[in-house]
Amino acid sequence: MSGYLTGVLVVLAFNVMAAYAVYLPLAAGQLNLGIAGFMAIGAYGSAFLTNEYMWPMWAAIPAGALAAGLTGLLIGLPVLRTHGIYFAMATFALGQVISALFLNLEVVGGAAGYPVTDYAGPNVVFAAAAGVVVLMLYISRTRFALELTAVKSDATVADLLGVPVRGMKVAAFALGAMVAGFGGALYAHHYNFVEAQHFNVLLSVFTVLYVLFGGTQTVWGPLVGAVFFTLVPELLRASDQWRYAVFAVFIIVFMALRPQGLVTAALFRLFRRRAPEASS
Amino acid sequence: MALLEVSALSVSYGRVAALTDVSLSVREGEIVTVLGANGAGKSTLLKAILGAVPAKGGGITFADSDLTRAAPHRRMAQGLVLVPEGRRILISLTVEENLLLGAHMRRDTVAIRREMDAIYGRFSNLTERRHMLASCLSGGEQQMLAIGRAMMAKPRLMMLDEPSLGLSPLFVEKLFDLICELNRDGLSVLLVEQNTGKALKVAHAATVLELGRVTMDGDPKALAADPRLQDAYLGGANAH
Amino acid sequence: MSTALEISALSKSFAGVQAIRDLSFTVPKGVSTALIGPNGAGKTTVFNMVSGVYGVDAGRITVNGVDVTGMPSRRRIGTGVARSFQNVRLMPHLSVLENLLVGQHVRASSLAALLTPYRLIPNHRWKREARAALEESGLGRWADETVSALPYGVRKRIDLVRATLAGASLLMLDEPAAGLNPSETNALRDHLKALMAKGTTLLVVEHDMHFVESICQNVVVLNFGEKIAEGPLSRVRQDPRVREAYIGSDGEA
Amino acid sequence: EEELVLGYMMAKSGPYVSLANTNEVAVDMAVEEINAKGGINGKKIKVVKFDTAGDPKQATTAVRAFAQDAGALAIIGPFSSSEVRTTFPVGEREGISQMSMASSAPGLTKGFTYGFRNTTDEGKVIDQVLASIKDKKLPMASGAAAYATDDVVSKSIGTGVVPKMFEKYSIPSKGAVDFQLAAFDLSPQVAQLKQMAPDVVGLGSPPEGAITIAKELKRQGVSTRLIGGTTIADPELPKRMDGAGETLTIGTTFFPEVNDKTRAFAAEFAKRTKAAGLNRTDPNQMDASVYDIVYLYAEAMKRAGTTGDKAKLAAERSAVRDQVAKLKDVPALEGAISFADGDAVKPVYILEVKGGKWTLLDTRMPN
Amino acid sequence: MVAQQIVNGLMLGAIYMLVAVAFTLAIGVLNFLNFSLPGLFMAGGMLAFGLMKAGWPFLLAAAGALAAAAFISLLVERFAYRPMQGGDPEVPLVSSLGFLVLLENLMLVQFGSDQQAFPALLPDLNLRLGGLVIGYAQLASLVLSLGIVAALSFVLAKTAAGRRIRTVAESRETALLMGIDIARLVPQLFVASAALAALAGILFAVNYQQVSPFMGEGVGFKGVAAMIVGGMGSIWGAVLGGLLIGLAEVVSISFIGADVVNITVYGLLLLILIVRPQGLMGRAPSREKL
Ligand SMILES: Nc1ncnc2c1ncn2[C@@H]1O[C@H](COP(=O)(O)OP(=O)(O)OP(=O)(O)O)[C@@H](O)[C@H]1O
Ligand SMILES: Nc1ncnc2c1ncn2[C@@H]1O[C@H](COP(=O)(O)OP(=O)(O)OP(=O)(O)O)[C@@H](O)[C@H]1O
Ligand SMILES: [Mg+2]
Ligand SMILES: [Mg+2]
Repeated sequence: MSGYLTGVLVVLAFNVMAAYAVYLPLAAGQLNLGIAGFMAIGAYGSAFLTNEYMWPMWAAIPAGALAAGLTGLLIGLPVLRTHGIYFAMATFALGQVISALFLNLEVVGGAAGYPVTDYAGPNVVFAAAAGVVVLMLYISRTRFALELTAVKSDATVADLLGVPVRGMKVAAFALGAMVAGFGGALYAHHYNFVEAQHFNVLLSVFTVLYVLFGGTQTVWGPLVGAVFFTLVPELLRASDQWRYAVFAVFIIVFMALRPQGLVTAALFRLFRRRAPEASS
Repeated sequence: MALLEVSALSVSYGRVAALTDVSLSVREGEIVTVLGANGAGKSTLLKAILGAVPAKGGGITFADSDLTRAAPHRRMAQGLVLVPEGRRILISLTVEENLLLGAHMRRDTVAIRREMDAIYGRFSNLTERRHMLASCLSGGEQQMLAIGRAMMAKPRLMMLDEPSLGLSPLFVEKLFDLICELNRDGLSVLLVEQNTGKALKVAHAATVLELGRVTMDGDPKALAADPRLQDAYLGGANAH
Repeated sequence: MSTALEISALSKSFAGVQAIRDLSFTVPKGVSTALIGPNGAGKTTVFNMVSGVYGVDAGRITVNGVDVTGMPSRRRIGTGVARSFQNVRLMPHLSVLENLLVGQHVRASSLAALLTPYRLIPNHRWKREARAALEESGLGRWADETVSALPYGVRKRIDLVRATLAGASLLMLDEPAAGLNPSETNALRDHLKALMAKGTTLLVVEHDMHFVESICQNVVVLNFGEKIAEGPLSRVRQDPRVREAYIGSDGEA
Repeated sequence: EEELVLGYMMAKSGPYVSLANTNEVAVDMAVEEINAKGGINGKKIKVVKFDTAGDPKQATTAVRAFAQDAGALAIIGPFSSSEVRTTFPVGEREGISQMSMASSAPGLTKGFTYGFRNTTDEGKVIDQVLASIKDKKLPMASGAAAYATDDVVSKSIGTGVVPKMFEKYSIPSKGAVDFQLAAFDLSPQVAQLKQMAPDVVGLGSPPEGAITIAKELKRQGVSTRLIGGTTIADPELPKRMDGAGETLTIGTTFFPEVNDKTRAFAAEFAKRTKAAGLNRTDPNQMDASVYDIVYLYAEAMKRAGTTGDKAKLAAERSAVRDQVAKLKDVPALEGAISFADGDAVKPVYILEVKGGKWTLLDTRMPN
Repeated sequence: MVAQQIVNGLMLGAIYMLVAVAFTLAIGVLNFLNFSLPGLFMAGGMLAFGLMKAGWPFLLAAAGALAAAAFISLLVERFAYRPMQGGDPEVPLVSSLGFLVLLENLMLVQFGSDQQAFPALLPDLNLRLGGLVIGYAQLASLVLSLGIVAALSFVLAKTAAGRRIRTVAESRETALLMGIDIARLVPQLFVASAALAALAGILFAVNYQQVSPFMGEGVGFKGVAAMIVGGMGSIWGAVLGGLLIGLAEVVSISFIGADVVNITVYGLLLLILIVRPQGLMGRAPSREKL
């Protein structure tokens, strides 16, 4: 594989992990605009363990993910009192606070950033992203995923049917946080450097952007969205200074044509119906 | 000359035809009822007359002006109003604001106030709750509000889509009394009802829709006696 | 005879409006009961309090011998009470079958159940059960449809099947026949009768007296949040207070 | 025919475009000049370019692409400190030199054998600024610091460099105020400075912050001398300050009015940028730095006898690296350049804003 | 000193307030979290700057910028809002953000990434009260903003037009059945909220004498925060929120330091949301009636 392709695919892998971190709570109707904060927790947490306590990477990375998940769990409880856009803004604020805290935390370098010694190569990153995708595919086949959709669709009725709405939401939020932390931890060890400024609002917002762009109705949407958002700017490299302007026009036009995202449930049904027809 | 003239109206949702060549007319001061099974296209007909769904073919004239292509607000300005299926109360507005919304095209503030008081007089349930959010109302109270709101527009022709749904038997009676009373005061009515028996009793003319087409129309007394209608729509209701 | 639902001295007011006032009645097991009364009498409010959507101001609610008065709403279905909604509330993003699967939650709520990839397992027990319930009520052909595309009458009955899949012994139905045409009403009646035959007790709010007559043995009449009459419909119907407040002069609906 | 390939990481889009989008002109200029004189060791220099948009992730992709796909001998760039932090480890693994033209955060080359910077540590720059002020007997009886907290270089200037230098020059410090990079309203900070009333304010900030603070100082009627390092060295700064910021004093590594060579460079640069339709036609220090980087690599390749033979790529890359590290007093546009611990050592020009223009106050060599 | 900082906080808050009101119009009424608003804020400032550079007098340039912002907002309505009707509420976020990215990059291409100096309209326009320095421009914009906001809130709460707007806010379809001319009302609202955002951008440029292609992001997010603190859909809530956020920012800078600004400002937001999930002046979502 060429160096260029490796570099691009690594970026894609990180974007895919971030996308699923956003997707999971979104499947239960929660728009997490603070995903970068959880990535930061995973990144700094695991880097701290490998740098200062000489933990091996294979233990430090899951530990970072766990730390992010745990934070999600603890913070999810009060934050999930809010709904809709209020929830989105609460997570947004949370992300800002977390990254501001790291920016001021001198034990991990503060504003100067935190170099990381251990290195996770491209193959590790690819494997991790594939792992996340498989996990998500699995989850999407379970009752857990079904009930998340039910909660999103009609929380009142779900509650009356006995579904623990709050539990489901907290679980989805914490799991999403964990996936984000996992991606962040790998990020730290692949790029060998973390700085709080990287984990900013725009990262969170853009991740949400490509998840919605890909579509949230099926588990494939985030993957497609991440691919689109990683590769199209590369394809537009030639257009130079107009690159991002053209890209923005792309987004607007695509969304106007496919408001529910590129991949929709209806699209899937269409394929499923076509398939047996074709085989018969 | 009829007040409302619908001629050869066709409407479709995507590729599904909901109405095909439907013609119907309502004369000034008349109550006309439209009957039909679930999904026959009754609500679609009313919405098309209001302009909330576009006509694919045919024409609509109201009070001598061709409204086939006009937007709903233009038609309402001419004196059309709809009490929609499912009430469509605005739950983030108070009861009173809902009523005032009905009069949003009018400028005669004093008359609006007076009519609103008359409506409160008629629907006492609403009076106590006038400054509460409409979300608090019971199903039936919401239906009252929807009718009150339509009256506030001071229409020439009121279209009602299943107004008795969810109302208690006593209130259904009151509702039909109200419709007749308004009609006596000069209001023309186009009524869609599940309660076929009652509707035929008050109507001056009736039209039956089946799968989006007119299959019968004419005098309600005659239709009520028609065995085909008996089987199809009066079924259980008249067996007793 | 044990009781399916016992309501005693229940009160509820909203922003100063007394919606329910010192209401008591019982629904014995196997005796399907109708709750009737004029608009705004408080019928839906009673349902909301039993299912836990609203808390009570005073009084006690017992379902199948379990006091549910202070119980969180999501746990009440576990005591055997399920409900339908005045405005049908199916989850529009899910297929019919998936809606039913959500209804099974009470009986499949362990962590293991939540994490079983049932969609990967052909003919998994849950899917089988849900399909069977649909077939039984004659709705089998709709199983894989998206809910929002279905006729109103069908949606109302799916709502019903979903409630039964929770294994409830007491079903509360809020105006089940409203908006249905005669043939749909008949189908619904048959469906309910079949459920009753299997031991389900119904508590029905309904304005169609013929419908009430055909399935309910007992009737409770509310007016302004208070009980004004109780007994078999034929007797209650003669009560002058009921006639005045609810049924009206011609005595028929 | 073989060429000597250099990779070039540009920041032509993204947050640094205004500082960086003219760099390409300077690079092309240097390469054309060298090739016109017959190239190096008889081979032409060829530059392959990659726009990183100032993004560390894209920058590592660029290094991988240069090292694995393009067969580059060395890399010009990356631009920013954030990029340096992620690309130096990659360059070290791939065994290819990089030389940054803009990153000036302290200590970035530490621990890397393939990482170089043609920039000067802000500590050394500000040291020379204060020395110059002292020489010229300008008021410096008390001082204060003002810095951006969320930028590595700015913060280290504000919290490290300035206090240390005040101590060195026995200037009593009245305190410090800080702000965020994106802050537009510095009235609270200036209100605090007004109370402190220092003679000099040590600034750790990019040009934007300097402009905002200078304007606010003027608005609140505070007069004090602002001093700073290369982070503020924008040729257009006096114009952008719109009348504020008189007596602002900074140290930088490039000034067009130093000698004939710099004047000639500035003239040619102006011609080319105008032709390319760029907004700014005055060269900034990064333009000069990147121009010199091409010459520095050329010199190193000459000394290493680099052939561009793909078969010997790895060996030639490390030879280039060894020669760069040993460069001493190479006559260049910015003055004589040497390398110590991966960072360039070169003259510092002390500039002052007078009458809405930069004027040269002093030229000094850090020791 | 403290008095000066409070004045500074209120002046800053006035800018946030206008942006917050623009957002509240968009989300409270149209249920559309319109992320093109920070872009329109920026476009207001940048275009006014560009036109003045081209020789237009200030008032004309400001009018031109407002008109351009209104036009762009109509495009947003057409391409980001209209096609999304009936979808999930978070979906239009994507294309409105697309507009933000587009606007930023267009300005970037046109003007570069530098912060540009916005000309001072009159030299040293400051009111000096004892030790206090208050910019006339700031004072004027505070008064102007409050005036606009008061008028807006009166229209929404008390007039037939306001009821129409609130009807659309609740349900477009019902609004259509009520005879509300949605095809006209919705674009009008887009124009109104764009005008507010762009006006805020122009006032920003005048007050702080600077513009840049990225100026919308920071202020935009603070504006959303202000709206949420105040309670979505509540105009006076947005005012309160804007002033609160401005004060919190300035006070924490002057008493703790700029590095904690994000912690205090967003910490405050988080805290308020946890304690009062509907914002300070927002209506608690009534438990749904079944
Ligand atoms: N928005 C829509 N999109 C697609 N099809 C629709 C839509 N609304 C109605 N239909 C279809 O059009 C046909 C007529 O529907 P309509 O609601 O007018 O019937 P109706 O006679 O009012 O029935 P009901 O008695 O149930 O109210 C039905 O087949 C229905 O499924
Ligand atoms: N959440 C609420 N807030 C305020 N008032 C309420 C609320 N819910 C119900 N009410 C009031 O309580 C009374 C009883 O309402 P309820 O919905 O129980 O009536 P109902 O008997 O079901 O009537 P219908 O037959 O019309 O559905 C009504 O007057 C209603 O306005
Ligand atoms: Mg209908
Ligand atoms: Mg009810």
